[in-house]
Amino acid sequence: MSDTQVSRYEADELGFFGEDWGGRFMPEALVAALDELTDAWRDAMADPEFVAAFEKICREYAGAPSLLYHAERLSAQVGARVLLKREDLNHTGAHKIRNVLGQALLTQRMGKPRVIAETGAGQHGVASATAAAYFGLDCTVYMGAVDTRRQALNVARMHLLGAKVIPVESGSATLKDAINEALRDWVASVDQTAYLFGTAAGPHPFPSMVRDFTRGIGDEARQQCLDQYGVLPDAIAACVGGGSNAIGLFAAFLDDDSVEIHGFEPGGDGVETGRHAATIHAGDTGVLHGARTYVLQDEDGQTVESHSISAGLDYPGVGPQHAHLAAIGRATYAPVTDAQAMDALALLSRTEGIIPAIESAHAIHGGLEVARRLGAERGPDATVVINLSGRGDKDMGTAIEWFGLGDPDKVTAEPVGDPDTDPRAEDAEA
Amino acid sequence: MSDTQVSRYEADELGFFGEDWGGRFMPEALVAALDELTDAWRDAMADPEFVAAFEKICREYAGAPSLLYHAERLSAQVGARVLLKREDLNHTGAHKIRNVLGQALLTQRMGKPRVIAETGAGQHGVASATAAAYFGLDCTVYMGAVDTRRQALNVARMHLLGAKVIPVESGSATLKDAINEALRDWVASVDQTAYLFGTAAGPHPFPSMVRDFTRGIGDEARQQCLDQYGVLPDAIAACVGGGSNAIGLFAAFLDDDSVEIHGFEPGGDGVETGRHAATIHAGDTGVLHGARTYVLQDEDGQTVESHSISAGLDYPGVGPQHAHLAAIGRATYAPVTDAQAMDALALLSRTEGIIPAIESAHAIHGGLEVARRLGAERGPDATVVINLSGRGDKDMGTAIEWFGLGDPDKVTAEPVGDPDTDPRAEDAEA
Amino acid sequence: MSTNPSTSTAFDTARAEGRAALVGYLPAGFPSVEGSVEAIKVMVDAGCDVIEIGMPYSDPVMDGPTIQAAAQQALEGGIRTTDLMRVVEAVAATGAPTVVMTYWNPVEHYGGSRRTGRSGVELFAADLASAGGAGLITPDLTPDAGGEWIAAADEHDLDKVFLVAPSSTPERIAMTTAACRGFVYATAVMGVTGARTTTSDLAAPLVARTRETTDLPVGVGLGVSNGDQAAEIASYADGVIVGSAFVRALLDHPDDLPGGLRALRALTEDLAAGVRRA
Amino acid sequence: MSTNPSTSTAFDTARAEGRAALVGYLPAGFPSVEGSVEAIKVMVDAGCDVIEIGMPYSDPVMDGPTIQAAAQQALEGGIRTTDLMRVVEAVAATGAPTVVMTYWNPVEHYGGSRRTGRSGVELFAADLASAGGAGLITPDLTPDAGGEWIAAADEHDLDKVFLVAPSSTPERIAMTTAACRGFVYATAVMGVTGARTTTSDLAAPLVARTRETTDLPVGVGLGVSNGDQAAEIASYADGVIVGSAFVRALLDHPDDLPGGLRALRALTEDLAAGVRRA
Ligand SMILES: Cc1ncc(COP(=O)(O)O)c(C=O)c1O
Ligand SMILES: Cc1ncc(COP(=O)(O)O)c(C=O)c1O
Repeated sequence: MSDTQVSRYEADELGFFGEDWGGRFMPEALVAALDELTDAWRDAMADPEFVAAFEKICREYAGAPSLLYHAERLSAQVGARVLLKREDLNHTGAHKIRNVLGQALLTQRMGKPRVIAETGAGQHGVASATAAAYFGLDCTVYMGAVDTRRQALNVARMHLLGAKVIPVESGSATLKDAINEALRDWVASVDQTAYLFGTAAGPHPFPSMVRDFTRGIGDEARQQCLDQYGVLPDAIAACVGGGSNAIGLFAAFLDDDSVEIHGFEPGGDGVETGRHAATIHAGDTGVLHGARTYVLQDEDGQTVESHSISAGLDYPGVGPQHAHLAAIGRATYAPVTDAQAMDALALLSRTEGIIPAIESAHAIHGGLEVARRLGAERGPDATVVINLSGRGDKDMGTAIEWFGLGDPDKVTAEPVGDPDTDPRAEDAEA
Repeated sequence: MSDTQVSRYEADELGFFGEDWGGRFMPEALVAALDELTDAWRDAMADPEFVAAFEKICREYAGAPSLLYHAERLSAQVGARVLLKREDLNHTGAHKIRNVLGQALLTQRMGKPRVIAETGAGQHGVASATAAAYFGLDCTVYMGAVDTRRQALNVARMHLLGAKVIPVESGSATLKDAINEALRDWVASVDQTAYLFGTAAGPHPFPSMVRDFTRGIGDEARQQCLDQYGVLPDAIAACVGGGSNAIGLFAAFLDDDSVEIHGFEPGGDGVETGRHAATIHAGDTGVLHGARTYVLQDEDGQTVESHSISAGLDYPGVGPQHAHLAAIGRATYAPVTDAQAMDALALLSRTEGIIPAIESAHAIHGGLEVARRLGAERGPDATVVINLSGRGDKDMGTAIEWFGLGDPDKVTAEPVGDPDTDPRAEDAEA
Repeated sequence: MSTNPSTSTAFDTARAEGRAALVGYLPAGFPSVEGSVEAIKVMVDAGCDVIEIGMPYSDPVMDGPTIQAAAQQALEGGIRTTDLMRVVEAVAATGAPTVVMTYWNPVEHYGGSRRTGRSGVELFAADLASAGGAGLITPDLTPDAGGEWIAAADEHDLDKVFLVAPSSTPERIAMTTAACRGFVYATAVMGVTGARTTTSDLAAPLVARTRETTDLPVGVGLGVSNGDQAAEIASYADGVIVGSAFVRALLDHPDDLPGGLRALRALTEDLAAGVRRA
Repeated sequence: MSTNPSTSTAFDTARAEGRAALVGYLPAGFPSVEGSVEAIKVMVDAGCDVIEIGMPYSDPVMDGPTIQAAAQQALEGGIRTTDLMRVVEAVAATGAPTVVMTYWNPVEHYGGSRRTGRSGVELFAADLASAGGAGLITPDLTPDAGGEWIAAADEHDLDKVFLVAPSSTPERIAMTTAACRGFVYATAVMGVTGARTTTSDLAAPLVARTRETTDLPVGVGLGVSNGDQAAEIASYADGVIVGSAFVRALLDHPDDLPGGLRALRALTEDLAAGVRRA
């Protein structure tokens, strides 16, 4: 991290990637706070002590470096070497812990006693509450009231971790309303408060800062791949919601021109149905939550609702650096439907004994397609690194519904969700 | 593991620890299978290739060595150095993965294509299904029908992982009935089938074999403590259900006479109420599931129901090596009540940002008591290693009920379960 | 090139009368498109010197719950940006200088997809000017990110009202006021919109710091809900900006527009008296 | 020193008649303590040569669902080990050699806590002998783990019936039969108790292997449900052991003991004819 170089992939002083993407479309009242944060972040990243402290926490508390795991049975199936970056083994079960530990450490360095965060399904809220508990910071999490009801387990987790959870009743009472409410809190409390943003989106410096805190994913994977196999991967793949796990993986490989970079967006019911969250693939340029990027919006620029089976990908915007990478062709972004993702979830579970987060299952599906193609082109040594951004425990409710397990009184004696067939075609009672 | 020595703590040829504990009280029909297993296990443990393969899987798939984490805020609170062995960061979230990977690897070595397992709340079933998926083995899990209904999420996990789950309707339709049913399956299918037993109990060789597969916990912790602090711990602590995580920790320290060894048993509502599962502390000697050990039983030797808030500790028997260690005074076993464990769960969550399994919370409570005493006696360098055997995600439903979170429609804006007060005394709506 | 009066003319008039200007805000389409026109006409009639018409937006990070509720009602009623232009046209026809206040994306996206290559900003400026609008308040666009808007506004002779805040550095205040036309919008509290019972003691120093950098009039928002507060602000500012209190007057009379309009008129008169009392 | 007849006497009698012995099993306390006595008396009366009385146990790893259901019913009815002794006494009084079949823990724990230092095993043997019991079948105790029991049984002149299985090695069969008294119990299928429609082809070779090591009679369980199967087994074994089928006869007549007893009698007669048909 300390040797991050300013490259053509870095944002400029105003936070624009490639002049067009990102920036800071924010109320003047927050500019001082964002400037202060920008300075603190720049300063911290240039301070070997901070970088060392961050790396130490990641290592001793969060479990970094996460394993780069050779999925041998999957590899055999697709005819290429499939390596999974096991972020699911991190403390709290996803890549997100890296980001919040970085931001909380920075908060401590800035001398602020309080953090706030927005959360959708609750993953980032739980991660923020965890980091706040770790650093002894006061923590308030904004969460749409609809989500607090849907995700009572995560609310309970945050409460146990000592955080306040404020149900947001305004708007659609979901993630974007929680973001709005958190920003409002921040405007009124910047002196004492840091806003732990949950993904590599939002106004400058968040997209760059979050990337810096998650780029351990890619830095580790790149080194592990070289150490273990003596080569760089032919391709890397990640799912893209706001884009933090993806940019965390991608960052280390941007200058490696031989490495294909693939982001997989939530295709929901299929992009053609309009019920999806494939922002880059099917969205339009616009400004959302402080950055110019791709946005799902109507003709008037009003944000429209996104749809994905995966709560963590269900966001109508995307981090601006991804918009830039897509625009210049350095990375490609393609949609993966709900059905494809759930098939991949069943496949990975049954083949490797790893139940991935549904978010990550999007990357598994897309990454395996890439692996199949590269294996055919280059042979079985073709190497694809897929970011397994999180574990699937949180998604079992959805899996039960999807695979038709249904009534727990009628448990079946047979496995379900055979990856070789359409899982929904099967009778759960079979 | 390869340098496990035959010591006075090892079982004899018939599987007895200290002549009295353990053994093999099993139908003759299973003796050949148990003998075969004993031979295969002895042979495997003496084979450097097997040991290396096991260590490789633990390292590359399960995430071993798990961290030995210095909990600084807890340490400050109790006045001694508290080190947590982070088995919660293992793949599938508990120490149990070590055991099933070891047994599944042995199954593969024995050329059997099928494994069976019993499970209570589902943790060992999920672990077994995981190991079976990893090794491509056929897997059938027996689970009490009452439990399949209570633990539909874990049933779904097993199904996703490709296992069959057979609800057992007989008896009380819970864990012990599942064990009975699995043993019956095994009697009828030994040629093709290995029985992956879930804890360090049961007939010889299971108590010794499971210990060998979990003793990485202690071997790692001992080395990590020496490497990181230059000393052996003053005390070690673990929770004791069947005893696999505890014996896995203890094994490495048995010959270190300076190291106090503490097992914490589920005290339920309090041993004096009779509603508990503190088998060693309050049970009586007897034979259960093939071994002579401490058993919760009535005057006629009929097993009585155990009670614990923690499903994983809710077992009326205990591994025979623990009975032996207790009998000779090498280890002490004390009960921790439901309330004490839940307080410890809240305390660890809030203080370190780690939500432990309720099982492990028993060890946290007990271990902190030991740390407080040793800190007072020997000063703040007194070192206590507590095994954090698993993560608490699976226990959020119980935590919600316990701390009175109740109706998700009425989420509170305040944290709950303040560890400084009786959590149940608080109003969740406050 | 628009020939619409700049809002500064209204401030000049007020200044000539030895008082502060009253600036009133209401979202377009609330309680309906026609209702908002009617309501704003009442506000003009009862003493507002300058009108801000809000464009409801799906993600209003700066709005408090009152204004957000109104905007959401308007969105649910199907308000479109073209409706905004109709409201502007109707209000501007009264002669009161009329500015639009909007989050940035609807402007950038005006007229449809940017992927087509057209600039929404230029088109928005043109349509706003021809509707009779005086200019634009941009709560989430600062001058350093506002190059395209500044160019379009200059092209169409529109007011550019940027915000200053208590947390703004002197450099930023200078940079911001240098880019403003019409007036400068001083956000008086570190927080969101919403009626408060006492005004902020951050406001007066902010106005003073702003005046050091510009001769433009300085309007002060947020949080004014009655004539006394208006009088207090009028003692040091050139304009008193009121929004949530007007919205509340209408929200308090659901399904009773006449009642809402009566309350609105009474409130406007109280505030107008306030700005004259200082 | 007990003076109760060893089960071997019944096998001797049968052998003298040129047939196999019929060994019948029922759990004590099923359907009630009195009911089990009545039922077993019917079995003796209708042709059982040897009686096995099961002690219901909370964790019956060897039992199939039929016997487990009966045992559970007995446990729910409150059966105690002292009741078992009462049943033994009543059955032994008929003159039929009567053995107990029980999992090990109730024996080891007989008479209360071992923490008191008393040996439950010794006490159990003494009480069994004085109740007229002939001995004990121990499904989960093998001779190599049975030292204490062997000593107590020898002390009280009781039969020690250990099990051999198709998977047993020759060495283990020899070791087991050497420790047996009364008869040897050959478990005929690799599996659990429960009536089956055809008998196992594992049984005959097991009996042959067992006979190579001992002169004791060899009884064959499990899975016999009718006279034809009994006849088949009787063609190569010294005794035919029947359990689940008897239990099922009673289970099939819930709350109708007379009906159950009639069925039991008919089944016993069919089986008794079977062992005479070989
Ligand atoms: C496991 C996991 N992966 C991915 C995401 C998507 O976020 P991002 O695109 O910022 O990585 C989430 C968000 O909740 C997540 O939980
Ligand atoms: C996390 C955890 N710890 C401990 C236990 C108790 O088992 P044992 O005593 O065998 O370690 C369990 C059992 O489910 C468990 O899940």
